Amino acid sequence: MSTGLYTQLLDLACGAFLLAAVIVLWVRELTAIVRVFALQGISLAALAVLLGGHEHRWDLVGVGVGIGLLRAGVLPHLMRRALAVLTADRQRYGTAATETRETQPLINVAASLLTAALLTLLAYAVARPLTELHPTPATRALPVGLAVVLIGFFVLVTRRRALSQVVGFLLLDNGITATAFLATSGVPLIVELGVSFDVLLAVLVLQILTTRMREAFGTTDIDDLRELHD
Amino acid sequence: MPAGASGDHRRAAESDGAVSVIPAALATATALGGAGALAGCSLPRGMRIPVVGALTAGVGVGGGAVGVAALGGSRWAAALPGVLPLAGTHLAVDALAGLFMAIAGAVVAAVAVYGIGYAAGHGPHGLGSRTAQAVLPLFALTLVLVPVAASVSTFLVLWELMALASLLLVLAEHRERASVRQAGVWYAVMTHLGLVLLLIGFALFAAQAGGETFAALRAGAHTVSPMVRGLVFVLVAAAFTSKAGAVPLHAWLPRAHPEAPSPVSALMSAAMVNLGIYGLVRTGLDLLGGGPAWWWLGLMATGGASAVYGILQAAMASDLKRLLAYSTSENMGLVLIGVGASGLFAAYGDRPLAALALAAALLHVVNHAAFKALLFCAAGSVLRATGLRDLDRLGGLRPRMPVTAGLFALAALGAVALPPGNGFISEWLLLQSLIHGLAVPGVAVAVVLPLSVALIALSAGIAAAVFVKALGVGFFARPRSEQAADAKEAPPLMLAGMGLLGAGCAALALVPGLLGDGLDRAVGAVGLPGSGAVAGGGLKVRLADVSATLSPLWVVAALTAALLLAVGLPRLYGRRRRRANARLWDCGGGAPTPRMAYTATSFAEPLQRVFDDVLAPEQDVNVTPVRESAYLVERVRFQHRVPDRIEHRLYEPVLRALAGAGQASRRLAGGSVHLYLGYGFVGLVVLLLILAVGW
Amino acid sequence: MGLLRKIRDTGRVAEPAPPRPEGGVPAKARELGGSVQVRCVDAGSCNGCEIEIAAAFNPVYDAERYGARLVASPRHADVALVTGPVTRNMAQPLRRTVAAMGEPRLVVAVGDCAINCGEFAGGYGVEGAVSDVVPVDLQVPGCPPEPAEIIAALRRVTGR
Amino acid sequence: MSTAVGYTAVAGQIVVVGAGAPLLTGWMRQVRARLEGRAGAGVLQPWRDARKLLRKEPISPVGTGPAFRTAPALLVATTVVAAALVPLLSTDTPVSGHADLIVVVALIALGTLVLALAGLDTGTAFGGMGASREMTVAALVEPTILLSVFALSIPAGTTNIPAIVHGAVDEPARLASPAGLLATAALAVAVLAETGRIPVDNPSTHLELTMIHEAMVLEYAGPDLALVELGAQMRLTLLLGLLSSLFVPWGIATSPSWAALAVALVLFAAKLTLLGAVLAAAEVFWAKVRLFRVPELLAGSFLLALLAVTASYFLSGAS
Repeated sequence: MSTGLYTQLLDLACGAFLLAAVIVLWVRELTAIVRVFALQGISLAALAVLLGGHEHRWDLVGVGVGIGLLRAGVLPHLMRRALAVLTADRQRYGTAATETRETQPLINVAASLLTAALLTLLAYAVARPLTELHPTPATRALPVGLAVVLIGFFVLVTRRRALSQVVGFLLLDNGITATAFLATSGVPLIVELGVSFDVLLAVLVLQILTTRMREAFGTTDIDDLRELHD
Repeated sequence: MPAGASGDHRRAAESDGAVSVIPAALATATALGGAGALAGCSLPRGMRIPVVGALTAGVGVGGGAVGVAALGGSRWAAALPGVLPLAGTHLAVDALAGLFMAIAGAVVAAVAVYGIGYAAGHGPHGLGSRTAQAVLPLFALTLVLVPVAASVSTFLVLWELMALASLLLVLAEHRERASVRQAGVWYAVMTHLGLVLLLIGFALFAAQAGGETFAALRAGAHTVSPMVRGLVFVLVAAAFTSKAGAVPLHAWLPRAHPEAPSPVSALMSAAMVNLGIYGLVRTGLDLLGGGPAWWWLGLMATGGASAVYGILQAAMASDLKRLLAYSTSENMGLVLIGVGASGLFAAYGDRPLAALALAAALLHVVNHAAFKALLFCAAGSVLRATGLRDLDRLGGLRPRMPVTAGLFALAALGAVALPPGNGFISEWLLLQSLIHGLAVPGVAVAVVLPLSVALIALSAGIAAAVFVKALGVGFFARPRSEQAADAKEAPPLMLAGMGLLGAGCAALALVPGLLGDGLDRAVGAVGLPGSGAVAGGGLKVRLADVSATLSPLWVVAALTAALLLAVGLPRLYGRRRRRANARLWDCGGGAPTPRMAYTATSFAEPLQRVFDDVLAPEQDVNVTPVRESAYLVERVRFQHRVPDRIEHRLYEPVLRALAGAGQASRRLAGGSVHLYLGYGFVGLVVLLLILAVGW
Repeated sequence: MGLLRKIRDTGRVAEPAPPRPEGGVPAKARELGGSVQVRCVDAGSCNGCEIEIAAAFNPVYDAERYGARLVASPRHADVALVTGPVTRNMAQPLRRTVAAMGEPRLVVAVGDCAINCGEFAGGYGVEGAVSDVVPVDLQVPGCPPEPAEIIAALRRVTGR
Repeated sequence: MSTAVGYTAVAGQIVVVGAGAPLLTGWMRQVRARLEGRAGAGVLQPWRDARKLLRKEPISPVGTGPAFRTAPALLVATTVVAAALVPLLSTDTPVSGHADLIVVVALIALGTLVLALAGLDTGTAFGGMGASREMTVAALVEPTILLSVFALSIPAGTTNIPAIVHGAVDEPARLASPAGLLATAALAVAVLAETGRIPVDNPSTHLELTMIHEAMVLEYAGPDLALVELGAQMRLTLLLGLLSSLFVPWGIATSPSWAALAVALVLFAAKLTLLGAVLAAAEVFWAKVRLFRVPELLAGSFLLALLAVTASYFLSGAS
């Protein structure tokens, strides 16, 4: 693979990766958010495979494929199932729409998009010294990973639905993984496996929590958790 | 009296041997200003206004001549040791000073002509009064003279004279409206706070640099420690940006400009605020010789905030002159972005780009002066004809005041920064300098420049909405009040003054190249290489690996040709039917009344909703039910206000704290003489203690 | 994706165009040359005719294929489709609507009520038929007229 | 010889945009009609409409002045000048040195502004409403457009459109980069907003309260209306053409030869036909968003543009 083409493809994968995070902020429909998240998983996998292919590290390619399966396959599937359970339950009361849409985030969509713009700039500014240490096409894309971490955190902070919180958490994790790939050309296999396992566990826990919440409050608006305080 | 005093020393100035017209023109301007002040004091009312107006116009012409000469390449400097006690007076004219003098002179001359017509129609008070007419020439004179100052003391004296003169003029109509007095208090307090900051900053600078003339400061600047330089810049920049009306120290501007008589508003908005920019460029880039990036980033942030916040407030304003005042804030913000970018590029070592950014900023100062003076004068004509500033009650002025409306439209075209207006040219240049700035390495640059471009674009977009509102609601459609319906066109002298300004706008829009060399020299005066960006009939940006061109004249010609095409071609084809007049389509109901038309407030409503989070409008609905039943409504009162939020959040706490401190200090004053003497004694002892410990 | 499948499955629903209606193009309409903008005026109708007019512009009848288009303002319109007996409150607005249209302009009275007040003839709130208020160029009888008949009238105006 | 070709190219651009605009609109309506199961009025219908409107009687509503009267011609004029400047057929024209992309954007904004003033000049409620909304949308579109311009001009080192297009033809990789794609997406949203298409505005609505653009022109009749409609159609054609020139620049003549010009003409028509069909099809699937959701859309496109700038600077461009 020629360097030029490699750089192009890497940039493209990074662009898609970042764009997916932005679109998560943009759309309200939870099913669409899950779909976009799956796309982000694919671009992350592509990133890993590209890096591995370029440096002839086949374990990295393996990790990439694994990540692809987990983040574009398993996790979205789990989330979709959770969503399906939610809507099936709610269909009876005719309030399915309110439960499957992020209707009223704490910060409105336009403002969160502008915030995301600033966060991206911040990520670029912060990552600049790191990039200059060792400028390769991969490290040059480092800010993208960092930006996704920040955006994921932002989603976690501002969204109300438990499921979008899960997505926020996963964005955060995707961002960390991407940063690791880009900065060091991949974490050791065993660490990646451990992290992925943790993530899976976390999602399962959150799913259980969501189900419990729904049973307790009839909604997954996490603002209702405040009631626990009383 | 300054006029007489410098008259005595005219010979001292000439003896410096300058062969240019500068000293002569300066002396003439000063003499005319003094004569104008005397005439304003002494002449009877009938003669006072035309004589003072003519003399003031002379001041403007004289100052403008100096400016043009300086832009043409002449330089002049003189020291008049006897004029001011202690320090003496130092004067110098270079191209940078010349540019601002030329602007001030041109604006003063045109506005003075306009002012004759304006003041004549007023009662015994206001602009026609003895005080106002005596102060007006002095104000004009200080506007022209401030850039000539070449030492700290001279500068500060002229600066303060200018502030005092403008304050008196702002207060001219204080008998007619209580709000004038309030505006005067705000203006007085803020301008003097600015003076204090300037005083501290310059005193510090002069002490460290070892001399108070500008030459000494320039020479000694590099010996000053970076921390002190930074402190000096912050202090001075705070004062100068406040004078320029930049957020957050803008609070005086939207009060003082609308409440002043319109010619004075025009002078303040088109000439006085510029001097804030002048001071900033002079001190920051020239005397201090540039500085680290954070100075300029701060300046750009201030500029960006002013640009967007100012134009948003303008979009919400329904008072025509308040709208124009906020638009001044916006334009000065744009200029500050340019000045900041220039300093930033210089800090990173890209001097040609720095020159380009500064040229763009200075060109915008020129353009802004031209269209803003015209806008304020046109607003003044409207005010004089209708007594109204409230856009919600104006309307229908186009057929009643066609010349004023046309000139307002011309100026508004400049203000919206679209071709073929003059504002577009400078904003284009500014955008070019920012877009090409990415070649400068540095994270700060890469983050700040795109944001600056976005802010400029947003402010330009909203500016378009603002001036569509001002023109469309204020001048078009049908009158919304009796006063507007009875409006008459302004008298010829006012139209003449406005016509001069309009010609200036058109010239700047069509052949900005006329300014080219002068602009380069002005940029060169702060030690940057001339950019040659503005030359001939077009604008060229040609740096190491970038280029872009714009020829305004061609754009206008092409637009005209296309317009003829668009009008002509359909006529060739279409069967010529006579144009029919019909009533407005009213959906079949009765004829729509002016009350149904969109007002300025309703026009701005969508924008207000979009920027809800920034503007935080206040709404209040009071429903009064009839006595018998809570369900029957007798009256609904709806109140809507868009307060200046920065003022609300920033100034009110400070004012409250000050008031609290005042209350507390009152407690100290118990009325007992012993107590007061005791304070004095304690103070003395403490002072001695400090001295004893310190030395 | 559901919509895409639906579009593919449904295909074309517009019925084949019937032959040109009889009766020539009115003299005034010759200049229009295959383009007619239509403004509907409900002068007091029971809304039966409105439903049929709406049907005439649906995909099945598709009046637009003959060059007719509904517009929002009488200034843009060439033809006023007037329905219902003209009530007292609507007489003046109807006159104004027609006056607001630029020349050449046509008025088409749609439905029996518009032609001769139909069921509502002599009602206390009825001013009269459309032709009593504004000059009428074409008439579409029926209570309500079928979409095909409305289209036939419009086709006579567009000449297509 | 070369200047003759250049001037022909400019004239050709103007004629193509002027004469092709109604055809493009007709084509888009036809595509839409087919997707809705209709037969459609034919591609030529907008030309028939224009011909009829030109023959009709011009009307000046009482109380309106020169602003109302001249706005349609000015709208068309600004678009014509912009059409001359954008390299739709050839990058090698004698006029391209006089102005750049910023001027084109500003000329289009000028057209919007002129029409908004005309809307206010009528003094009707709808005219004011349309003007107010149009200016709001226009103000919010501006940052997106200029940032996209910024992003595009970074690799080219200039805002001159022929130079940008030329660079893209020489170096196609520039277009497939994240910066290029993001800028395309951002500019596409901005174009939809500027031309008043779904999801920002519905050009075929009859409901005054939902109108943006249409509300301003409710008072126009006859030849004035023909110019207004032609102007709107030309703007759509021009902006789609600009999009295609910037992002699918292949085929545009880069040298002064008659053959290249002919090829460019054919390819331009093909590109626009395709773009128009895509847009029309997309409009079948989309709904108009609520007016106060439009800022969301524009904030999104602004973000895309900003990302494009940062991407082109950080990823591959500067370092």
